Amino acid sequence: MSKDIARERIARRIAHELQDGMVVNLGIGLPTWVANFLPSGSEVLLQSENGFVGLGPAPLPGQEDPDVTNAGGQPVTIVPGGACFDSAMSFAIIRGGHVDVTVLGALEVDEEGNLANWMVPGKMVPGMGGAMDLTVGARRVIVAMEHTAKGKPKILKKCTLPLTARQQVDLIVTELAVIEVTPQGLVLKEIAPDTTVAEVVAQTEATLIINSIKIMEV
Amino acid sequence: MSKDIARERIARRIAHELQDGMVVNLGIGLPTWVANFLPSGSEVLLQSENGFVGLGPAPLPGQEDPDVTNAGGQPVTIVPGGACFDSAMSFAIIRGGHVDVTVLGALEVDEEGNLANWMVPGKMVPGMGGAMDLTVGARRVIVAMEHTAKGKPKILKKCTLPLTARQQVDLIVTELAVIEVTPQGLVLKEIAPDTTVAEVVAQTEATLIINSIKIMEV
Amino acid sequence: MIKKLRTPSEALAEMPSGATVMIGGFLGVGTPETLIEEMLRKDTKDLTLIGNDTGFPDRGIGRLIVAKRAKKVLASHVGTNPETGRQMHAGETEVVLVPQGTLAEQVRAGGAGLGGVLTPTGVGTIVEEGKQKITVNGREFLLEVALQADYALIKAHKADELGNLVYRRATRNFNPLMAMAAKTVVAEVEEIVPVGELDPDEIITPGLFVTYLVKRGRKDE
Amino acid sequence: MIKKLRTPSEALAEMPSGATVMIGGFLGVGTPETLIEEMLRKDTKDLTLIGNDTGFPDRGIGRLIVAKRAKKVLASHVGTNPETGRQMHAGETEVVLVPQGTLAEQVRAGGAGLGGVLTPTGVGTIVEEGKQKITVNGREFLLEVALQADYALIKAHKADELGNLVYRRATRNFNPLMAMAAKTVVAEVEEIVPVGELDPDEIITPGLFVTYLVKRGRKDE
Repeated sequence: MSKDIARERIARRIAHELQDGMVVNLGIGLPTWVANFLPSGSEVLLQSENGFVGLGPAPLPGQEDPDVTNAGGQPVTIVPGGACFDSAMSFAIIRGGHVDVTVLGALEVDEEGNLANWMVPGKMVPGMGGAMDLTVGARRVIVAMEHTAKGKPKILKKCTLPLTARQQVDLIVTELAVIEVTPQGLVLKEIAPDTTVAEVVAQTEATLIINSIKIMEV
Repeated sequence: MSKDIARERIARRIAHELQDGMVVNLGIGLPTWVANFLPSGSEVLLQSENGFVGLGPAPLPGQEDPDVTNAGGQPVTIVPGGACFDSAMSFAIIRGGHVDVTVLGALEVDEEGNLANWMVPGKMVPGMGGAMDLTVGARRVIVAMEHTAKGKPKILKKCTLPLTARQQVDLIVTELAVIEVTPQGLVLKEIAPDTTVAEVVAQTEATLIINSIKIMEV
Repeated sequence: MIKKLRTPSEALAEMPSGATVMIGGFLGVGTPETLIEEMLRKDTKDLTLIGNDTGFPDRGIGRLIVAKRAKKVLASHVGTNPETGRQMHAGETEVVLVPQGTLAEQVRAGGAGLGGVLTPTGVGTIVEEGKQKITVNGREFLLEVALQADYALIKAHKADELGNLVYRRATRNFNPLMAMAAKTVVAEVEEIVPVGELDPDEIITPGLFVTYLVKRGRKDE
Repeated sequence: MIKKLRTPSEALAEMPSGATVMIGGFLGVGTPETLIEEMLRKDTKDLTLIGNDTGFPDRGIGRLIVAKRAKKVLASHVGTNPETGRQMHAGETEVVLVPQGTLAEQVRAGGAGLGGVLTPTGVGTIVEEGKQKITVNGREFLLEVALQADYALIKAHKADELGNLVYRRATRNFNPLMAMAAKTVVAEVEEIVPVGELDPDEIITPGLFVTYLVKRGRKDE
């Protein structure tokens, strides 16, 4: 499966988790794609941690406003009813539990719902930006990531990289599976139509609890 | 001396301490009078802890705006260039050292610069309102009060009432004297033209350090 | 669009006795009087009320005190309502006096997901009793913990239909802070305008904090 | 009226080497580029810079990093400026990475006279190293202490002559917070209007925080 098809599938599946009236923060990269798969007329309210709520689609070429960018620095728009604020208010919204769902990428996730996505010691240290606050503060944390990296599992028994947050992940969506984090461990809820439970288990280092399984809508 | 003349004298003297560009918070009661004695064209900026800076004079009768009141609930005005904010910002300004001078009334002040002005146990417990934050946060704390209460000294060796703040008072102005609080104790700086050093000392329980003394401008 | 407009009785229908309720305003300026009216009409009691002050006997939070609806009150000042002092001294109502700036930060912290803040205010006074003292860079601070509530009843000037709020002049005070710190937030407003009419830069309280809108002066049929 | 308008070189004339400088902006959006230009022109060095991020090599705070003016940087993100990472790994510049919401609260606390705040962010991660952990109502928080600076260089949209500021859209970010937390606050603005033209309700940063105003794009003769 091409990377783009995998990513589109993940974003499309996560869009089903978002309902009208929810306040949602989409991380940079793959999570941003989720917005493209919301039904038209959707009333999901997107929060942009650089300082506003009511994040709208990219502007038409030539209509960019340099003062209106998303947390990745790209030109965006603000929908009618949007509101701007400073960084203290932005993170009061995030940390204070006023964001219903955050969708974040990950380098590693583990059986306890631990998440690592901000540094690889000695290699890549971009900084956590808003990710630690989002993971701790949002009511529901959905990880959007490809199931493996260069063939190696990313869903582990225990994260090896420095954590972004401890025990905060609620749901993991990959191109192969939808996995829920529960106090008992990781529960495999859905698998993609073009895979098998055995393949998902093979590509996952963590133990998966398997009861009833649905086929993922892709 | 009548109460009103005493109070006018105190207010008038304190007005000399305030310079253009200073941010000043005047407490309820006597301290409020200080504004009446600022020179015309004064650029002292008055902060009102209920939520704005640029406190102006009382409106003309019939021109009251119910949304524009001071911290005592009286109708006031906002001068051009004034700005409104919430209570967190109001006290960020106060606690954060952005108020140059606060003028507060007192029940008792003592040699260490301790102040008591918010309760008399078992009798009067109105609450501290903003007084504790103002006393701790303002760069300079001026106490405006009559020298005695029913003939009993209010400037004491040690406060007997519950404190508003510890060691925060910088200057005490009464109808009889101007007294500076220093690490060495209370220094008598000025006396009123119609009193004597002996009389001030007699009406003060605290020890006064006396070097050179000026006559208070009244 | 998810409709937020309610009548006062609809907005407060589920408020139980024993609830913790934050109420905006400063000596009644910026207090949601229509919502207080509705609370008086209902038989909700044993409330814990959090507000800057207890207003006057006939205005603001004071009306709830006079009607003996509070078992506990947190406020910075109760001097303008003698009935609060009477109930406090008679042991009928528990009154906790909190420095105004501390109360503002405690409410803000509750809304912002902070556990509390360190303030120098109250050090060396009876306010420090029972509180943890923490020294930072050689200076003593009191740890004041976050406050949250079941309800925040606030007053704004204008709302749009999404609940975005703007305030006018000195009525802002505790209202935007309380809007962040409660499970159910009911905003009483003078005027409701269509979505898009408020500029994103002028909105003080984003609509995501607001559960219901009630028009000031609105009576239930 | 006390005049606040200055040229860039007048506004920063007294900034010494070794100063702690907060700079507003988010990936260069809302960063005072004219003031950064002036810092590059001066030979100020060994600075401690505090900002959300280090921008890009040719934009925002990043230009000061490339010019090696910082001995220490506090930021939430440095990924868009590879030079920051290089200096960090080479041990040339000390880089302290701070969660964005924590940094916002630390700056705000510095401005608000608080000693610090308790945040749940970073608990159980390397961010907690060396910090005090405090339990409130059974939940663990990190004590994050207040930050203050010698200078805050901020960017606003409009100012009046008293220094009252309004911001536009996503340029607000850290600017109003930093305006509270420094001894000298220099605001770079697009436009300066007469006193009274801004409505008191629309002002975000009251002029009392602002030491000097500099017109964006203004060059010294």
